Amino acid sequence: MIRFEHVTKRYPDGTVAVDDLSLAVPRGGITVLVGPSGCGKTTTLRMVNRMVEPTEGRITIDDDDITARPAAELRRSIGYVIQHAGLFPHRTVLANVMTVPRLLGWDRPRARTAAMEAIEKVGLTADQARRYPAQLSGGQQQRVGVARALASGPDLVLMDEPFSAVDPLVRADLQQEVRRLQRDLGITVVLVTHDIDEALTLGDSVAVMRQGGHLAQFATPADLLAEPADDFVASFVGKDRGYRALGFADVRVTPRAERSVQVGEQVRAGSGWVLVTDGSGMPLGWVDGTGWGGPVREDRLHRLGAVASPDDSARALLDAALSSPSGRGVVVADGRVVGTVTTQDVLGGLDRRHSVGSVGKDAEHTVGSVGVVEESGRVEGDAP
Amino acid sequence: MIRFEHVTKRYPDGTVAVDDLSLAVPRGGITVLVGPSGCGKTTTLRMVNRMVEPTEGRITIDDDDITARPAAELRRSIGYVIQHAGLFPHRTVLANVMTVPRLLGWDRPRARTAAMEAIEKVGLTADQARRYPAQLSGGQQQRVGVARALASGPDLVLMDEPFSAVDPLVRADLQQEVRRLQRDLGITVVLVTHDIDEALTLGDSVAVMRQGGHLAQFATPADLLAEPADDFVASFVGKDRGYRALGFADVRVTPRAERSVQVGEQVRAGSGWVLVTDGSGMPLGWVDGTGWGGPVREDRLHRLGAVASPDDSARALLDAALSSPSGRGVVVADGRVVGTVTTQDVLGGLDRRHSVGSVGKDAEHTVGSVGVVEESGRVEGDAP
Amino acid sequence: GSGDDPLATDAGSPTEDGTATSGGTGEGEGGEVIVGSANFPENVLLAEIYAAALSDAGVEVTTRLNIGSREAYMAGLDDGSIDLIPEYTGGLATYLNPEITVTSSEEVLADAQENLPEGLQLLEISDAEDKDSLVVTQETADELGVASIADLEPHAGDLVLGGPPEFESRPNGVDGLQEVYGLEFAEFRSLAAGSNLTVQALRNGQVDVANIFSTDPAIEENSFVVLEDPESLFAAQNVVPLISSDVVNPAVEDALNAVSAALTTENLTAMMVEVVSEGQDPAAVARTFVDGI
Amino acid sequence: MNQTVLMTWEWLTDPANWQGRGGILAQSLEHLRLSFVALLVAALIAVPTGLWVGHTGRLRWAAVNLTGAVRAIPSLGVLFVAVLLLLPRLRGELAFELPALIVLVALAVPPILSGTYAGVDATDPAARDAARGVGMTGGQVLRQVEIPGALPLIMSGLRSAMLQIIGTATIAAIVGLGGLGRFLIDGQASRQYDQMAGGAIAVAALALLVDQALALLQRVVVSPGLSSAARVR
Amino acid sequence: MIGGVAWSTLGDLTLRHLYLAGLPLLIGLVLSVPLGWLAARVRWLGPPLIAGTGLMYTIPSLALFILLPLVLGTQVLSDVNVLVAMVIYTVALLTRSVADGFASVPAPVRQAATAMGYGELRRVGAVDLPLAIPVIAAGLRVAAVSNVSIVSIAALIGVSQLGQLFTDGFNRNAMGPILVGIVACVALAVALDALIVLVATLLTPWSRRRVPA
Ligand SMILES: Nc1ncnc2c1ncn2[C@@H]1O[C@H](COP(=O)(O)OP(=O)(O)OP(=O)(O)O)[C@@H](O)[C@H]1O
Ligand SMILES: Nc1ncnc2c1ncn2[C@@H]1O[C@H](COP(=O)(O)OP(=O)(O)OP(=O)(O)O)[C@@H](O)[C@H]1O
Ligand SMILES: [Mg+2]
Ligand SMILES: [Mg+2]
Repeated sequence: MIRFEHVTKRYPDGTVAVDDLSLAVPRGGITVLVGPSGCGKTTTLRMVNRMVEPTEGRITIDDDDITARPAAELRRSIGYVIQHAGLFPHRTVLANVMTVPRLLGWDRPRARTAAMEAIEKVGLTADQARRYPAQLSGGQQQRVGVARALASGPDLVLMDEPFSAVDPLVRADLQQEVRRLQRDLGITVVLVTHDIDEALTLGDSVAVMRQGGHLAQFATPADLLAEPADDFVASFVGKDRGYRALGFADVRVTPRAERSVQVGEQVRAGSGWVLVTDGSGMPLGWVDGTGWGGPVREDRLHRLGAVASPDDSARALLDAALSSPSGRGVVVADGRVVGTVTTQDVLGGLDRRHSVGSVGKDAEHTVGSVGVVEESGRVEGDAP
Repeated sequence: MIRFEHVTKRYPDGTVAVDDLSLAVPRGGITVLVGPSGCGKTTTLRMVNRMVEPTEGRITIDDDDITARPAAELRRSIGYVIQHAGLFPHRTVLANVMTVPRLLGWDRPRARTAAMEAIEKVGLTADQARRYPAQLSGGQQQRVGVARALASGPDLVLMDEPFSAVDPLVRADLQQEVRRLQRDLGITVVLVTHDIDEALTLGDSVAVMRQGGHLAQFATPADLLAEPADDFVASFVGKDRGYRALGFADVRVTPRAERSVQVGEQVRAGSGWVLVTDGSGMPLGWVDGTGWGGPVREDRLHRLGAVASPDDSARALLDAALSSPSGRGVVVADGRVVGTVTTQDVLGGLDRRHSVGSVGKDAEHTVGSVGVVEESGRVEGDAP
Repeated sequence: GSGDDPLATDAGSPTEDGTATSGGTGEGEGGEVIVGSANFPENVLLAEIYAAALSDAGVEVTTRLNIGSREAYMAGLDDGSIDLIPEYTGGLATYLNPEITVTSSEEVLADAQENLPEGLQLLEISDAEDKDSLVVTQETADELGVASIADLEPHAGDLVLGGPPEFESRPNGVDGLQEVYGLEFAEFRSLAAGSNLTVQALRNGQVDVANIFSTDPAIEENSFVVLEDPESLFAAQNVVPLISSDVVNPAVEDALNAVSAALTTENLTAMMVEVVSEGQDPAAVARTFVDGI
Repeated sequence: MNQTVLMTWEWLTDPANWQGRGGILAQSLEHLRLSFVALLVAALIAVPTGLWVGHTGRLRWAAVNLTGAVRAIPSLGVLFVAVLLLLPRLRGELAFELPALIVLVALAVPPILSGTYAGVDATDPAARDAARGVGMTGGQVLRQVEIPGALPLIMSGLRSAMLQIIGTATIAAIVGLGGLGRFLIDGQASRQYDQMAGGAIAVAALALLVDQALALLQRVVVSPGLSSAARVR
Repeated sequence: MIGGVAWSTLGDLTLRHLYLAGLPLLIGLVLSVPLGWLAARVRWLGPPLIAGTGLMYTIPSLALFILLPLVLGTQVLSDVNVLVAMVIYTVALLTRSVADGFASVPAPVRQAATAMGYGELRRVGAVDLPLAIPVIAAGLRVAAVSNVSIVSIAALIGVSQLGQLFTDGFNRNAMGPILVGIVACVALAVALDALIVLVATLLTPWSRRRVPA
């Protein structure tokens, strides 16, 4: 959809922010540009809607050169979300969101309807629509920023560190929201972040950039973890690479049946760790029947540990096993225990295909869940 | 050392920032207060040096009520470090660091010597000592903040989100620095953060606080991961609890000997994954000898994956195995390969004691490496 | 005293100023004299002449010029801000005694002397005369056929009178015109920025009748017509030094009397032409005059 | 001094001083008329200039230094120069009024100008960036984002200009114009302190009144989203 | 001579002007610091204090010059009247600046100072005041320029300074002295302004070099 062809940006002061970048951003899905501070992510993103004009090279969207249209017109057709939202403080939330529709010349009722729809989509209420940005929390403001970018129904939305100013819990919320919106609306999102975790969580494909505006690697998250192109990417991707790669690996592990008791029932001493459920089969915790026996009481319960569902990734299943006091991770479907898995079960499930380390590679075809990744994997670029 | 006895802080506008807190912060080591935004961490910390006066209750340091001395005098005896360092922009680094010694009435040469020592301790140069704060990077400024808190040699240093404004790489550096200083000087550090990872990395003991100024749990990091006191703590500690708990578990796994080749040597087809080292035994990568054979060339190398050392935690060893393309994690001592471990080796090493899930519990006695944790575990507090 | 004032400079320089706070200058300073002036050029010139003469006589002098109206500088004389000022007999007499009825030079002088407040005295009067007058432009005079103030009676209701603000409330100002000549002007335009403004306003037609001094060179320059004053509303106005008794001593008295003896309406008018029409520095003009005494 | 206070009070409360052609009411109206004309002219000069400087960022240096220098020009001197130059050239009331207006406009331009460009400057850069990013043209950015954003500072520039105008409009009385300055000038000439003090109080009161009115106007024209009060959640 | 004004006269008048405008600036500054500090520090006192001092600025200068002798019991032509009036205007302008200056001190810096064991007053002197200098200096610049302009009005009451050239020139229908006076006033204001900038720069060495070496 968006194609950078040997694009270079040199600022008037001589800084080369982007250096001979060639990159094809696939249609649909979320493409993330990630890299350390100052590596040229923002510059790259802003060249797409001509907030920055390239010094050399060419950028096309759907094979049309972006310089073919007046910049303002191009920008109206592309959603744009930035850090701190950049809302107009003197306008109500509704008026903010109506901006682009109005610029496009829609009449007031139509713009209003579109805006209200967008506001609802991002999870804000009609009451909040009447407020001014200053009367909202940071996370809500960021939602308004997203709504403003979506109101006129663009195919393409650019986001520049949209979540970095909100606190971690809100951020996780917003990430999910953007993921959901992208799926529901079938739009293409290009997102800039310096947070590799965010990139791996959100991106269908991830472009890792390096100081000086070089593209270091363009790949799926699984590939980045499994096969970082060089030391820079490997260290940028960070520690726990192997463990995190499990997140992109799905294993078919059949949970073993697990005997369970209910509160009040007897546990015999020497029966080891016993799972406790309620009447409906919902897991409550474990009791340690190693050296103790008797009727199960609430205060005897140990915490469950993380709970996984049967089609969770290897990562979730492994963590369930690791965090369970019994060493057996509880697998739950529809709120009811379906069995437990051990670490061996999970890792064995992986081992059946080649080796653990190449999980990412093998899993490649199962990733990019939505949106066909037209040109993922390593593409023409300046990666070594 | 510091004891909160039923301390409550109600601000004039009625906000209850801290609610009936009872907590004994042990002497020595780093105690971390962690919790979501607005839960009262800062308020708790500031009551220690009387920047905030409690509404109810009593705080003692070494059994002396802190209200026994004039506030300014008390404060001079306690180091204090905050986000953005709060340096005096109008004073040079040296003058900044000399502040407390001068307030204590030390003469200029003595204050200067002490300040220069503190500046060196935090890794800054004499040249940097002459500059103004604005002429330093964010990370260096934060170091100055630490030096300023240490200059007069206090037993107790309070830190309020000291690293949250610096970028992740610098932050990791600073964390190590603080850890080292605390050990070298044998001081007590009380540190506030909202980042649970930081809390778990740095803390000898961690107090998790909850909205409304309640203490949710006070425990070692291993305990927090293994036995979160309630759902709030469990969700705050976050996902991958089981996996992260492995970070506090040390296993004795004997690496298996691993055959290795050097670049240029022959690999036979069908020999599976083969480790490649240089002449000195330093690991370079893996070659896939499953369906291929021939002389090993650089461009045939697959990346190593994470590398562990023999006395790393179970987490590091497991990750080495998981991230290795061969499924065998490379273990290196003094830069030379000593062998490899598989996931089974690591998890098996754990399994030998009870079960994986109780790692945290068993490991308790091996944690809190420095400073005797006088009263860790769940203490008198309002945790359920 | 002025000795502490870093900005007080020696006597003799023309426009320098004395100290801010010297209370009763005469006593403390052994004869320093502060010469004040009203805020019109002729008075400034006269003050400079007094200052030059005193300075020649070896008296220490400072000047405070452009103080304002008589009401203003009389307060200054009273509280010791100034010691000496060039006065006009008629104006002073009327100020001191609004009920005055006499108009001849001698009577006026006697009346003024009688009503002088304690501590002030008048030295010898000069022949130089400069009285208030009402003037109109030549065109107005021709059009209305007026030559005297009394002739204005039928036209006053259509005319705008201009002059300094104090003219409006003085007994021999607007009120006097009404009482003595029965003139009720359409408007009084209060022009506070000095006689030049009044002259300009008259010339330019913003006012029809103007109160200016009889020695003002502008009268001749613009061919203004000075209206006669048959009822002697404007009393005789001889220039006279009004001085605080504290600073009077033979040297001072001799110097000022010598000035009064030398001053005439003619040479005063001539000097005014130099100052106002030719734009010369009043201090320089004063110096030349005093040197010629 | 006590006596002056008493006399001033009497002067101020004497209905005779309020009515008629030269009364406080009439002079207040005249004062206001002159002041508003001056403010309007100054705003017509300064606001567009300030918007241009703020929007383009060009000639900022010149604007800063020029406004500083203009502030330093003494009003009395300008008044006299203007009178000397204009009185012979103009007829009627305008001959007095124009010099006074020149003084007042010169006085009012710097605060309005600097308020305006500072206001445009103070617009949240993120909002300005977003405005361009959603496809606004330069003019649309100015009209829809920068001007509304600058309004609080433009208004405070206007208010501080108006305070100075009203205070300084008193010197119009020196050249024979009406307004509350009459009480000061005439009072000074005849040493009527009650009238002077009364006039001064009237000027201060008028200034306050107008300032409050402008504050009210500010509340109406400035978006509630920009006032700090809105921040309370 | 320049424009019909003797150089010595111009010099004297300029010095007088400087004295009448500059001394009150210093006194006003000294008075505004505690007032501004109170306004910034005591929450309920801030708005009325700033509004109150600001109100004084609305009193016409001519009235103040003439009425002050009645209040102070000074001589009508005394410089004190002008000096006091100018102090009042200076305080009227500066109190807000000083309050803004104190408010501009970053809270973390102030808290760090307190946490380090500074007493309130000592902290104000050692930390708050130096950091408020840029904002206070900005206010002082406005006050200086405004003082120079207002002082010239005192020519109407016979207190001599550069404004005397205006009345003098006007009375004699001579443009020269007026223009000389205006230029001298502007020059004096610009010089005072530059002096304040210079002193402020000297007093804030930390704000000069920002670029890390
Ligand atoms: N307008 C500009 N003029 C000159 N240099 C610029 C300009 N904008 C950015 N740069 C420089 O270009 C480089 C890339 O900047 P860019 O903002 O694209 O980086 P980034 O990856 O978005 O960084 P960050 O994570 O800090 O936002 C940096 O070195 C930056 O300093
Ligand atoms: N001076 C104050 N007056 C009134 N309420 C206050 C004051 N300071 C803090 N609070 C409130 O007290 C509660 C606890 O504040 P505190 O600053 O201790 O939280 P925190 O845990 O440090 O939060 P953060 O992570 O955001 O720094 C919050 O609700 C806060 O709004
Ligand atoms: Mg960026
Ligand atoms: Mg805090």
